[in-house]
Amino acid sequence: ACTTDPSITENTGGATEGASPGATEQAEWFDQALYDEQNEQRSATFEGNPDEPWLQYIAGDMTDTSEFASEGEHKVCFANASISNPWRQTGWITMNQQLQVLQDEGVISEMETRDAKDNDNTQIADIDYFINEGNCDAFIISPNSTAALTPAVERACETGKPVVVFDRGVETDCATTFIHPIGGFAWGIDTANFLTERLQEGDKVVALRILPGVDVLEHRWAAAEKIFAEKGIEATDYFTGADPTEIKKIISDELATGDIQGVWMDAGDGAVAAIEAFEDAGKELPVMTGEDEMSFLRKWQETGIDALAPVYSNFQWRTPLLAVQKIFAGEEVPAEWVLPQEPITADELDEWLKRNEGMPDGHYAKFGGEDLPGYPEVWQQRQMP
Amino acid sequence: MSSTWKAGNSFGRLPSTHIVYLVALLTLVVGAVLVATTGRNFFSPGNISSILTGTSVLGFIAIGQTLVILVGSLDLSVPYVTSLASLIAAGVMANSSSNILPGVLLALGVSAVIGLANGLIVAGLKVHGFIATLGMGLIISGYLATNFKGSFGQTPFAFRLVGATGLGPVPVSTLIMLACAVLAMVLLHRTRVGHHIYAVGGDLNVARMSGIRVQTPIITAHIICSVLAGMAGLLLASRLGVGSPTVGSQGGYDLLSIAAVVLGGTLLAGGKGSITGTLGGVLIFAMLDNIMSVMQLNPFVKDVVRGIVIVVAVAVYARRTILKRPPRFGHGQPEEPATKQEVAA
Amino acid sequence: MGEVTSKHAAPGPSAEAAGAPAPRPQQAPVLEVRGLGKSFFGIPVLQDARLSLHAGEVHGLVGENGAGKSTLMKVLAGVYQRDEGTVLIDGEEVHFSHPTQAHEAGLSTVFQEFNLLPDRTVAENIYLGREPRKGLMVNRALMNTSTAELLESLGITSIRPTAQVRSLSVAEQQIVEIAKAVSYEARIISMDEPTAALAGPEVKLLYGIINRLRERGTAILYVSHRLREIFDLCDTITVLKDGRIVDTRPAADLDDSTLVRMMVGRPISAYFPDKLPQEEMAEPPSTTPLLEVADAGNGQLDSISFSIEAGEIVGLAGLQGSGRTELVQAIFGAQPFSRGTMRVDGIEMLPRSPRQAIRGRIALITEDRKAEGLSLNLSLLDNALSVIRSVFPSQTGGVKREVPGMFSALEVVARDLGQEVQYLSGGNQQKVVLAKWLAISPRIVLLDEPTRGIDVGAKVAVYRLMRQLAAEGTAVLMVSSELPEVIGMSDRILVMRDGRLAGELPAGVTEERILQLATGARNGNGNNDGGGGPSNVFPPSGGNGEGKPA
Amino acid sequence: MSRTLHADSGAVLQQNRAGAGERFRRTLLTPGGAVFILLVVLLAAIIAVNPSFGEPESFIRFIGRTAPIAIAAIGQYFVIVAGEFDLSMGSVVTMQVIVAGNLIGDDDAKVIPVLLLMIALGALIGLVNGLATTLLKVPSFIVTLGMMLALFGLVMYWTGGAAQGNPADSFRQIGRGGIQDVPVLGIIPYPVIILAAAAALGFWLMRRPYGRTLIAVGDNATAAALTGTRVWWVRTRAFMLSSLAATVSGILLVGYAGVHPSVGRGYEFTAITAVVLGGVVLGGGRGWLLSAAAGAFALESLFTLLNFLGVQSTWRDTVQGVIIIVAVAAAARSWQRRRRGSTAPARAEQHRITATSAKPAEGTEQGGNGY
Ligand SMILES: Nc1ncnc2c1ncn2[C@@H]1O[C@H](COP(=O)(O)OP(=O)(O)OP(=O)(O)O)[C@@H](O)[C@H]1O
Ligand SMILES: Nc1ncnc2c1ncn2[C@@H]1O[C@H](COP(=O)(O)OP(=O)(O)OP(=O)(O)O)[C@@H](O)[C@H]1O
Ligand SMILES: [Mg+2]
Ligand SMILES: [Mg+2]
Repeated sequence: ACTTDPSITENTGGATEGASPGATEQAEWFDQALYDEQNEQRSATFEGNPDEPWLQYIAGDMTDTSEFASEGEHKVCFANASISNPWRQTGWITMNQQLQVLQDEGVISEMETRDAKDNDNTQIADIDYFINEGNCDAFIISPNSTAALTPAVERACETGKPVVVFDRGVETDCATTFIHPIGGFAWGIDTANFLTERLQEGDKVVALRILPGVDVLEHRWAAAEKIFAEKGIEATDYFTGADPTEIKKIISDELATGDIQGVWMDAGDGAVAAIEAFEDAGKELPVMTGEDEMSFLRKWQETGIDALAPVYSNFQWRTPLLAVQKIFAGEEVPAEWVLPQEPITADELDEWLKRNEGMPDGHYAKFGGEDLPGYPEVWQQRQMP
Repeated sequence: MSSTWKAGNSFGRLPSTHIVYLVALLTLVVGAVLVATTGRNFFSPGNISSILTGTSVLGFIAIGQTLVILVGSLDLSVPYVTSLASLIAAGVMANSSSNILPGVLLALGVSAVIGLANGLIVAGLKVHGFIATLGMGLIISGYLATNFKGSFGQTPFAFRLVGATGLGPVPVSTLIMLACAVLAMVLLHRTRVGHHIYAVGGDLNVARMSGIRVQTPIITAHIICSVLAGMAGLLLASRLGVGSPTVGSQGGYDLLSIAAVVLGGTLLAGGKGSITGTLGGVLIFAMLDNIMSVMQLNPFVKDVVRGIVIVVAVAVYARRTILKRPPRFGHGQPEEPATKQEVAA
Repeated sequence: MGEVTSKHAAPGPSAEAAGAPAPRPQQAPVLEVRGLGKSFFGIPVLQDARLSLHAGEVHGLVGENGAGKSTLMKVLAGVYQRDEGTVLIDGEEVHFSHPTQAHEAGLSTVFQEFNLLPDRTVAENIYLGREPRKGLMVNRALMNTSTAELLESLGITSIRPTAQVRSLSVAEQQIVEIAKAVSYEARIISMDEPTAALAGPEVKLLYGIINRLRERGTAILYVSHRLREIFDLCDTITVLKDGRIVDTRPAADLDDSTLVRMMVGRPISAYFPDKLPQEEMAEPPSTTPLLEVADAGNGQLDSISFSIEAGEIVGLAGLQGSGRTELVQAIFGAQPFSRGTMRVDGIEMLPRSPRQAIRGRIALITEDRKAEGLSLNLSLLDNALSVIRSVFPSQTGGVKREVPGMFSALEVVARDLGQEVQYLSGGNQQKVVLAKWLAISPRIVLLDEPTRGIDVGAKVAVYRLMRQLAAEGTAVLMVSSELPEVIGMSDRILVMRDGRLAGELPAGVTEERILQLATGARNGNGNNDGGGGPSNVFPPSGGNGEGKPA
Repeated sequence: MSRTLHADSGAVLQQNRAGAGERFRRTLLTPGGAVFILLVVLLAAIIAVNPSFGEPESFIRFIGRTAPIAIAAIGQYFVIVAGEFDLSMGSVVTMQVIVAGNLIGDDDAKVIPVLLLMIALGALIGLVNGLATTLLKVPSFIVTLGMMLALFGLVMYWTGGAAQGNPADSFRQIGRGGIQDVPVLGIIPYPVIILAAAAALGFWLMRRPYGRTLIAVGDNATAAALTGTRVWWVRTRAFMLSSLAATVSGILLVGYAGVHPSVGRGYEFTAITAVVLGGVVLGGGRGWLLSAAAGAFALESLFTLLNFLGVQSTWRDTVQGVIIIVAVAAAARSWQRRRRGSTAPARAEQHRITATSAKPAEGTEQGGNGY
């Protein structure tokens, strides 16, 4: 009995042209069309109630979901990439509280979750397990990587059940909806513009990045790098693995070779260590971009630096379950559900700090769960199943 | 000095491979019960297929790791070889089925060359396997991080079938892995180089004095280990459809494969152990993962369980390998020689 | 093991009868060594060594520890490369860079160190490195049958080819090792102290094997510190001293004392030193024995009762595997007694660990120097201080000051106290072991084969030390497989058999008497080995015992 | 000591050890000594590329920031020289960092109690590692691998992955602050002082009976057991020292870098690399504690040099890989040459050791430890 997963077909997957092995894909992250699109979306108007940004979206193609409309409770299967960093952990907590609401409302019976621990292969197996064994009424997938998960997501689509993809995309539009904030280019544009406005030609920016090869992160730097180059800002980038020890060493070494006017980060992790490196060296604090992570916001307030906190909207973790609710209600959902992604500026800083008082350092200010049950203890104590 | 007579109870007489499978059986029973409490069937085709899929990638690597450990070395570079092989395969194939063979050959060829380099560093330069392969892993990882950002290339449909096809609930990839295991067993037990692998791992000097060119088994084991890591890379390229520079390190296959080998009863110091045991170790890990996933354990708690199981399971038979002479007098529990006990650690 | 049946040619009762068929000097030598030189660290270990070996000849190679015997054998075997000189096999010059090449040229070696893999079978060990093949695969069946044939042809019936070497006794392992060397069908076999781990019956078996080989025309180069064997087996004897050949002579032309004089360069006046007068004690000697064991036992031992007075040297004899090592290890707490009582100086104590025994000032010189006695990578000083440091750390400083004196008194030869012990010769290593135990001023000293594999000079040093310890009021218990040594040194002799004390003998008994007790032979003619009479049991009783000047 | 062995009073006192200069030269030629040469070369290269690095203040800061890894290397040294591995080190660092972050908070009064708790936790983990290795007979590679997984999982589970925040400044000062206004240096960071103390303590400990016994156990555990050493306890203490060193590293890192779950990641491998770079032999019985610390400095200097040279940070792994292979291969070569007798240190005439018992041959025990 030969069993082949039926969805494996000749034409699935991305259309990457073959290149000889070892050829680099450097600089290929920059995509002018996407850049332009996201640049526009930064100023687009979002549909929906601004008090509930997790339900806002940019008007565009909508998916008709009337075929899924059905009464009663439904089982959702969630293939999560991992909860290996504070951003994902915060989102995961929010998602669980949202689940509670929907369970209480009788929309969702249960959500079965498999965590792939950052492993593509595991996540593929997880999705296959859900397809074979899960009795799922809907799939939620937060892909660990784009190309590798594409076939598995397609297989989930083949089941005819609704599929919600969020955070990172896949190279197929078979999903019922793909939920994500505007994106990395927008982040890069926001941050680079902020820095270049405040710096002069020839000033130096040190960019502290986490890992190579993650598209969401690579887009941020691709956009920022381009803008820095255009504006004549000297930018050096490092991969730090989000380890504050590394960050501090890098900044110390950079400060030993010359002054730094700006610091750019592709995530808030470790921003504090970067600032402290300046303090310890007795240097003037830089102009800086971080993230809406509490540690950075607090340090920002404390030091009074000139900074911006771009946001990779953490509240997007609520949206998939709400999308499932809409889908089973037969309401149409955006085919590509672009959520707002608004940086926190200096004048909003105090407000966001106040809203998140008592939250731990690894918490994200724009987590968007203030109206959910368990607020604020669950987030303060980071309770997760 | 000591004899094969072991502790008086019957448990103590079991060869360690049998104990591995007893532990596996225990895991299976406990798993079946636990899974049943969630209203699932542990033995449903989907679940079995899921478990077996979980064995194949780690299986390839652990088989190779067994050879390397038997010969008295270690291989910490496997995850990076796996990633590199997946990239080479996907890059060369470039979604064209006519390129499958060149892709496979080149991927395995490059893996073999890395294995050769590992072997030469260990056997020729006399660098401890831990350091040699840690270094080699770092070298490759730097290369990967610099030259590949994100996934790369694409494997064609025909090749992706390998990762997606199954005979009933048994994935083809698992069958290929088992075939490799059989080949490795034949190599170990039926060929000279296999005998020499045991000999060199058992005692390098004895092997040398017996006229064995000790470099050969060391290098052979390293090459095979790398090639099997390359096979794992091919399998991953087939399952993912693309090559990925991080797919090996994502799996943590270096330490996990060593743990599986030791869990399978092979001595970390070399010279004693078996592929069958290793397969048992891999199976235990796969079942454990499956059970914990079905139980929806918090991913962090999974690590805790995994860590504890590794130590406890190895402890079950590690104590037993202290060999004693049969007692001449008295029939009670033979007392352990105090010194040996202290030392054997 | 060691089932010796009458069909094997047992060695004759005396050296002359068995060991010396007429040499065949007319023939061309199979092996010839000329002007061979080898140095380590720039220090010559062998200089201008010359040697010739004929078919069917057993050629003894004797010399003190560190004389270079093992080095010569290793050069011949291709383990080391010679610095100068020529080696001819069948008149052709050979150069071996690896033992395999030596095997191919017809030369195989039983090395001094064990060379077996404990986790592999006997057959796998014997065919290691040259496993028979069928196609690409190893032919296991053939390997096992030919091993069985080989063992049988050597008269060994108790070892199964598929047995794991780990399951064999030390003596059996040594036999396997010898069988392995024989299996190369070599025309030249060199054996480096093959009997070091063997006692009575096994040695006899080895005699049988060597005689068979001799009949087959194999040339044998034989190294041993047991002069009795040398005279029993060898046709020709070469004496090495400080890396140089002193002389080569037919065995018939030599006797013990001449040989010893050639080896050490001086006559050994008193091989077994006389008892020293008891030193003055601070307190009057008490009447309680220093060590008293009553009805003690464990898994390996049963009904052990004996006592040793202060100032007494007691010998512990027995066959291989009779439990002598277990007994001293039990007293020392390494494999503790599980029943019975033990008193030290009248005070009850049953050590559960070496640490407790050491606290009671009991010392054990183990039988395996390298594996159990020394940290080879550490210095002389570190080794000497090791016991003090781990059990009486507070006394380290004081003892440290005494160490140079201690080494000086023991006549240790080394570069300096910082030298690593691995670079010392066997005898000097043994002295380091003694030094570390003397550092705790032991009251009871247990010695397990204290002279195994050390040369005549070092042996005498050990004997003198034992005497001196006794004179100071220490109780000494010495395990030895060399009966002359037991007889020559002991005030009383305990004999073990099968884990029990078979009896106690006074000083000055004959070897026959000891062996009767050790083997359980009922009377003079009841020897169950079928060898004939007790006089045929090895070692043959000979005059004043091994090495003692006639 | 037995009276038997009082030296004859007439014996000539000979030099039982080589002269100081000779011993120094010998030492530098061993792998454990060569790492100091490597370190000096690397530091010279850094100063050549960036002269300001050589200024006392930046140099002392460099030492300060390298202190945590050097201390970890010292801890790992104890375990490696006893013939074992400690892979749980990184997880212990992470755990301690997070414990400090979560339990101290802004409350200065909690600093001391939590500090004590952290030390107790460190000792406990070492104890568990040690006992599982020695009593359960599980290879330490596996025990500490299990500990690494379990501990990290436990900490992440407990904190939900993120720490509450940085602890009180008074606590962070340990790793971040220093004695101000020192002439020439400007500042002496506390980590430098703590490192110096740890190194001195470690050095002292290795000359104590415990240290010598530890090396003896690593060299030949059977022989050590038969000399009355409680092998299990000696080894277990080595694991405890390792975990305690990781604890101290953790305390310094909280100060230096702040609280984050990725602090300490990969520390075990970095520490092992440093130790091995310092010429300490995996498998036990050989190597110097200070060389292990020097190995850590060499490694950090290398990274700093790469930063200054503007080498792309992704190549750093590759360079590190090449360096450790080359260094260890060179060390192995030097061993082989010693074995073959073609190097001076091993070649030495042997003679009868003679001495009056008057003078201790102090320092000679370096012989065993020295290579
Ligand atoms: N591998 C080596 N490295 C350094 N020195 C060595 C080595 N092998 C032997 N020696 C030295 O060479 C000398 C001769 O040693 P060898 O082992 O040949 O002596 P031997 O006659 O066999 O002694 P024994 O009777 O103790 O076995 C000794 O001084 C020894 O220290
Ligand atoms: N029947 C046996 N089975 C397994 N091993 C044995 C047996 N007899 C002896 N041995 C091994 O051989 C070694 C010597 O045996 P044992 O210590 O009992 O003898 P001994 O009387 O002390 O002899 P020796 O001191 O000559 O070695 C021991 O280490 C033991 O492990
Ligand atoms: Mg010798
Ligand atoms: Mg014995």
